[in-house]
Amino acid sequence: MNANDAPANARAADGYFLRAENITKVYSDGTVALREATLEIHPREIVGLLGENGAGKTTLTKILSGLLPPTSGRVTSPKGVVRFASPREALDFGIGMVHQHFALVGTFTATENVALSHERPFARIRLDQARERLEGLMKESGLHVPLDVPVEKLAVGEQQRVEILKVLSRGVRLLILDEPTSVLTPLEVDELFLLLRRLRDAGTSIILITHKLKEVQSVTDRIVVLRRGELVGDVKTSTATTERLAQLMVGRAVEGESTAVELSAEQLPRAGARSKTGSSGESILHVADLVAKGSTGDVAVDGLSFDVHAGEIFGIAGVEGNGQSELVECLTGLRRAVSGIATIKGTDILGKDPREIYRLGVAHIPEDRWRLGLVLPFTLAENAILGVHRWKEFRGPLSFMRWGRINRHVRELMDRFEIQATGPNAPAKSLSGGNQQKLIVGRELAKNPAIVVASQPTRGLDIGAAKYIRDLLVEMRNNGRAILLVSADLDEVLALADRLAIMYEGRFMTECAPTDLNRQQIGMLMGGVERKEVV
Amino acid sequence: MKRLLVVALVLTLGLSVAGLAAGKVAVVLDVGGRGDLAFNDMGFKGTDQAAKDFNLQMVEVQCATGADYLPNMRNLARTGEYDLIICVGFLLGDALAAAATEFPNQKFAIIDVDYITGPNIMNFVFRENEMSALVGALAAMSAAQHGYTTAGIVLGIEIPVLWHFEAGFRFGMDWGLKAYAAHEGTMPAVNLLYTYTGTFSDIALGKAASEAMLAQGAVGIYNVAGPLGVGDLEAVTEVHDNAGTKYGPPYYYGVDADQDWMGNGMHGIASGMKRVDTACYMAVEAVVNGTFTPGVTSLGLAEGGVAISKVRDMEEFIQYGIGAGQIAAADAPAITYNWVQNRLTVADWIWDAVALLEQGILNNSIFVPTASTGAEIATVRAQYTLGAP
Amino acid sequence: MSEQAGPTQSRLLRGVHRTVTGLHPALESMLAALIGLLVGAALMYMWGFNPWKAYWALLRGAYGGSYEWASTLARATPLILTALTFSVCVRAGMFNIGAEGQMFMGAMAAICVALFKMPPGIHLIVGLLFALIAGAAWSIVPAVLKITRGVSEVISTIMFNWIARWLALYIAIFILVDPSRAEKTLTIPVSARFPILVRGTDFSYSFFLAIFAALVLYFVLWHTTMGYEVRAAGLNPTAARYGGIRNKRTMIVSFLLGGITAGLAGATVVMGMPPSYAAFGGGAFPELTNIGFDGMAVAMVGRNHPIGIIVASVLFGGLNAGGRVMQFYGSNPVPLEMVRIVMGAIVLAMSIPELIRLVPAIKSQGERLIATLRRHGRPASKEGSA
Amino acid sequence: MNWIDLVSLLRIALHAMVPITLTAVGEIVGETAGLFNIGLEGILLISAFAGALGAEAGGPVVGLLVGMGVGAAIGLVFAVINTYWKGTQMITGIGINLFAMGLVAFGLIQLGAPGFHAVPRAAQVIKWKTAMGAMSPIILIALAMPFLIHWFIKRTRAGLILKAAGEMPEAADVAGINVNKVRLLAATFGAALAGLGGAYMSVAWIGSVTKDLSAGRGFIALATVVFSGLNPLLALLGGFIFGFFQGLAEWVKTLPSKPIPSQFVSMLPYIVTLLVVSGAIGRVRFPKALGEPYKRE
Repeated sequence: MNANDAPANARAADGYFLRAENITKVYSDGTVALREATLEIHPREIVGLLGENGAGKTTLTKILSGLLPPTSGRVTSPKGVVRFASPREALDFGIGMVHQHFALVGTFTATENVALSHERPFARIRLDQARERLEGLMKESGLHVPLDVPVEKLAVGEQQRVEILKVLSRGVRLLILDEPTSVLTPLEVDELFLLLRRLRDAGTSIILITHKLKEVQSVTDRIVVLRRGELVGDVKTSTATTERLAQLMVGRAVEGESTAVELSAEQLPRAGARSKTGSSGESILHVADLVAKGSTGDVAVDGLSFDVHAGEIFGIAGVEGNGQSELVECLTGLRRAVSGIATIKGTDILGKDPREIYRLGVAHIPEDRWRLGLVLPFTLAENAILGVHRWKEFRGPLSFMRWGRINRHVRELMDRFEIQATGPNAPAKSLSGGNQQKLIVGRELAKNPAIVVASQPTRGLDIGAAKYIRDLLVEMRNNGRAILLVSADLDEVLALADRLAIMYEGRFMTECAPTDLNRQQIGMLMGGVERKEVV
Repeated sequence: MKRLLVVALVLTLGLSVAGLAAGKVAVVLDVGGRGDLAFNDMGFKGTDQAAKDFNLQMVEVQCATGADYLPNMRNLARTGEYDLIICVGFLLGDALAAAATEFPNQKFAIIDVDYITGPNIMNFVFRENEMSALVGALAAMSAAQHGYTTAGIVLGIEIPVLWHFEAGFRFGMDWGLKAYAAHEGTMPAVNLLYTYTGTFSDIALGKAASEAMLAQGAVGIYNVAGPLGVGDLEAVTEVHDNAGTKYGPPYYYGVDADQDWMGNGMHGIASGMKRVDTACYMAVEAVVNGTFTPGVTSLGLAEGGVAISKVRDMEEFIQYGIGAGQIAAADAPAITYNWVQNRLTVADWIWDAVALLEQGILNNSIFVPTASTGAEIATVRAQYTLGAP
Repeated sequence: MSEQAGPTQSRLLRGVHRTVTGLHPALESMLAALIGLLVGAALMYMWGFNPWKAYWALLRGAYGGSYEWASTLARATPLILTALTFSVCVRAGMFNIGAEGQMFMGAMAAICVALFKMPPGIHLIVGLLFALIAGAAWSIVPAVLKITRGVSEVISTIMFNWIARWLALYIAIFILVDPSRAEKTLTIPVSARFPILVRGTDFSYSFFLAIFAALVLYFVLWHTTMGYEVRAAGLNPTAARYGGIRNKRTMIVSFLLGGITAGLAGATVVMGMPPSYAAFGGGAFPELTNIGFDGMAVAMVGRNHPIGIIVASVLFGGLNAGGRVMQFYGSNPVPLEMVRIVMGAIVLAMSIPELIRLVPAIKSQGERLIATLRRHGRPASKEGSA
Repeated sequence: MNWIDLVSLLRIALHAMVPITLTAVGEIVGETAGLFNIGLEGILLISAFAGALGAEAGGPVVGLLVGMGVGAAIGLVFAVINTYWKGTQMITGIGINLFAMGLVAFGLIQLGAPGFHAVPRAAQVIKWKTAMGAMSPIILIALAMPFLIHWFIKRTRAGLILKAAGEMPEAADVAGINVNKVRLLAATFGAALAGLGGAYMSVAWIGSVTKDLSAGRGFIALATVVFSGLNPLLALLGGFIFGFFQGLAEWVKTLPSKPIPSQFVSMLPYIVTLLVVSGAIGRVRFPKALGEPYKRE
């Protein structure tokens, strides 16, 4: 451990709130998520918990909030050792956590969701009382949500507020937020940070989990960095530099990048950068007046029109949940459009099923690789042919599978896309997230597609794997493919796209070159501010 | 020395004969198994009784599915230890035919089957139509006596054996109504309600069917579906309990065994007995006495193979029920008393008329039709419509 | 030190883990069987029977010799087929409880060949075709109801079992009835029967049909694109849809395959089981009843894998065949019903995943304790090194 | 059929409704919490058997209580396997059914009268005398229970917790609710109701136990649950519909004129159930986590 990063426990003497000592967590599958992590939380402070995916941030907070037991190590308070057998005990102690996936019952209203976490199971529900309390709390905290609508009908930002209200209503003294900003617009992020500061000043401790350096620097008092399950840094925010934090977090210099972890348009390698021919290529994907409904029946895609040309990356940025998923699903045959036109090289694709659309030269990197992209219990080989399993190459007479050729193909994929696995017969679930994504990307790119629809292609990947996949997309673009890139990561879109659109509530707020707008303007557009007001 | 040896030898032989059972009999039951208080239990009862009387060891073999029939017979016959294997039920017929050919030295007997020929098989069939006619006559006349408009039979699955019952009952009702008309001067209108529930095991259906019939004014329910009778009797008892009546209609008519003792003898007025036990006993007896005669034995009223229950049957079955732990010995007098009281609710001349019919059948002056095929039962139904359009 | 030991050790552990997980399914099935037998033994003991004698009789009656093996395999034959029905639908992600009804329909269709005269062999094949078509047709309705109306296949197949029972009763009593013996249907003519393989037993060539069906299904599921699609849709329907697989089609395919095997199961009973070669409407089909349900148990113990099913069917066939012997063995023989208790207990045990972990649970608790103790000792040395 | 016949038919239907409704309502409680128990058939059978024994030992009330207790005990086994041991609910249920079939048949043999056991009149629940015919008081329980459960699920905090455990166990867990415990209680309670239904069959309805007493009623109850969409009041209706059509089928079959073969009449309740289920399914929404064991990791 480096002396510079020694715990900044200046206030250690004057009473901490909670201390995690030498926490180790080994999951039942053998994954070591945490190694001997020690962390102290003081009253009235916002601690940023920084780290890459899989660094152990969530595991640590789950242990603190009673959701998981540590394999070894202990949690203490000034009064002695505390053990939480369940989240309830942690709540009773004053620790509440807002998860990345909200712990809300979708069919319940906000009031019911809040009422759920209160005492006396066999009492009549006094929703009126719960409501009263909630209204008081809303006034106090400045958080406002509709109380009588099932929360699954609320926007994501609102759901998060319900979640925070729920925890606050229990009177917590330590609030843990797991990646709270990933689903918010920049404006909503500002509001959230304001709230956090207010709560801190009122006496609450806060742990903020994030991997975004700028956020963590703007709001926290102290930053704790985790890497691969180990606590590698504990620094005061005021003394930490971005470079230092990034280095702690990554532990190595990312190839092609100097120090920064966050991508920005300036920092992305320009090698073979924007193709000058880009937008002059032929239109591969043509979309006009496309309307589609979301799962809840609301209009999710509201009359979109755009073209994606050969040799360009068309990026769609925006906060998640603004219709991007539905758009991609329409274009890949997973969802029926209500109206509009979508063609690939002139062939109508609306109403066709995925198999027919793939035949037109579409590759699809789905946003959710566990739900959509892979059949986890299947082997690497079985997953590598998902979607192309009916190709003549892999399918013999009587529809017999040509395992020999399939395995050869898989080995090629493994070589070409650097997929680390024991062999073609390794179950896909045994692969790491990065390798799983490489498998998907490799499989899709091997289709030799005319257009790649890539949805959140680097989400949840470590920096190395993310960069690898971004490079692949650029390479495909340079080879004359059309690429539709949908990403909630604004930096990624800014860095890769030749043209971009900002999506908000099913519409494009603007369609422009990445250099036309600055980040603040884009942020406002993502938050629904009209372009004419922005520019 | 030599004499001593002989004595010892004789002693050992004698001892072994006395100590061990002289032989073994097996009874193979069909998938219905024991506990129907009727057919299968009767098969068990008769064999059990014979085994006790002749000092034999008895083995009971159940079949979980139809696939077990033949293997069970083979398993038993292969041991060569059994003096007789009794197969209870027509479902075992094909299996027995095969087993009897494979094991020509093994003696078999089968109930309700008349088509298996072979030197080692006794077939027993019953003329169920004969005693069913008596029950039918009783039901029709007592319905007329008490002003009821219908009489009901709840049958199991539509099979030839059950057609015998139905045909006999139809004839009996018709005969009874005519007898009533002859006695009282007016022709009563008593219709027949009958149903094939399609099950021998869902007693709730038996109850539902009986309830439907009772609601339509049935004077009683004749159970021709083994275990379903439990549901029939429950329905009858419920009507009495609800009306606060003790004896009288509606009645329950038992089947195969004398089931009159069931429900404390309150409502079971008479049973159409099919003495499967007698047949089994006869078979064992024949083997023990060395009078085993292959072929078909048809048992009717004349042979005592079927009968309508009488006092001595009641006594026999109460004793058997006590032995099997189904009746508490202390209850026996009350059961008999109830039964007698219940029987008194039917006019004496009706009992006499039933006896007359029995006599007529016995001396062949009255012929009871039967039915073994779909066409035959259709003919009987057309002849004795009993209210059907 | 631990730095060096770590990777080697974990690689070794992983290797061991892989071997164990490879054997896991088989081991767990065996453990479940053992638990079932123990539960049965406990109950027998409770009721005053001698479990050892009973199981000894059962074991001898099931596997004691060639006659016993033949009886066991004969009993296993239809179970293999109905187990395949259940398992192929589970592989597609659905619970098809309808093997019973589909089997009834298959049996009725097979009996239809008694109406025709044909050369031997062809006659048999025609009967099998009838049966598999009827089984498939009966299974297609629940599949269609699921696709078009969203009706849970669990519910619809249960309802269809009942409807099939009544329909089969009607057919057996009024349409295909043997005019001379109304309690049973027409008898399958010799030309359409499976010949007996071992004289003096029920073991007929229909066993090979069952084995053949299991092998075919194995190849279909693991070596054809159709099977690949079925399995993908069963494991992850969303991913399957993404992969261009039409889930409705895989549902239909799996129900069809299931219906075919169930129909064949019905056919093996009426065409391959001596001596009747007919169905007994008069006894509500004692020869067919429960084969569909018992097949589900076989499928579970066989881990829904065709080869596993063949092995499991030997266990269940043996339980049934041995149970016959058990009930007349000794002076206080155990009734046949015990077999079903044992089967139920086996299936109950099978429903516990990672069953095998329950056994060493105590051991692992102990290990965890030791590990915790060791770790608590470690920080001291760390401080020392720093 | 005149109106007196109709009243009699209604009486038959009400009695037939009881085990189905009680079992279905119990299953609704379990399914609301996320556990799908296909072993209801077995629970009905075993509790009918145990209830009969209990009634003979201690009177009808004891019989009903023993039935409930045995039902609850099986529910507990089911629940333990499927909460703490993360079992496969469908398979556990099938195992329960198989086990029950064997155990009851075996138990009846051990009682000395294989296949059948009558419950003495004195040990049976006394039926009320009405102009309609004898009525079992348990009908009232079956009529009241759905309303009670409906109120419980809709209006109490425990109901809220129950729904949360089935819809989003993660949320319940975070809210400090022990999901496994809730599910355990729900499944045990649900099975206890099925146990009451089973004991009703032997102690208050038919007055005896056979090895095939349940005769598929557990499965009908499952179909009723699907039809109800987890609404106890609709389960009451569903149970009545099945009871009515089964009674009607038996009634029609007794009539002297038989225009339709009885086998087709017997299909009626199943076809009606199937039709109702396929007609009603559009608006049914089941808990998201139904059938899924809850795992924290």
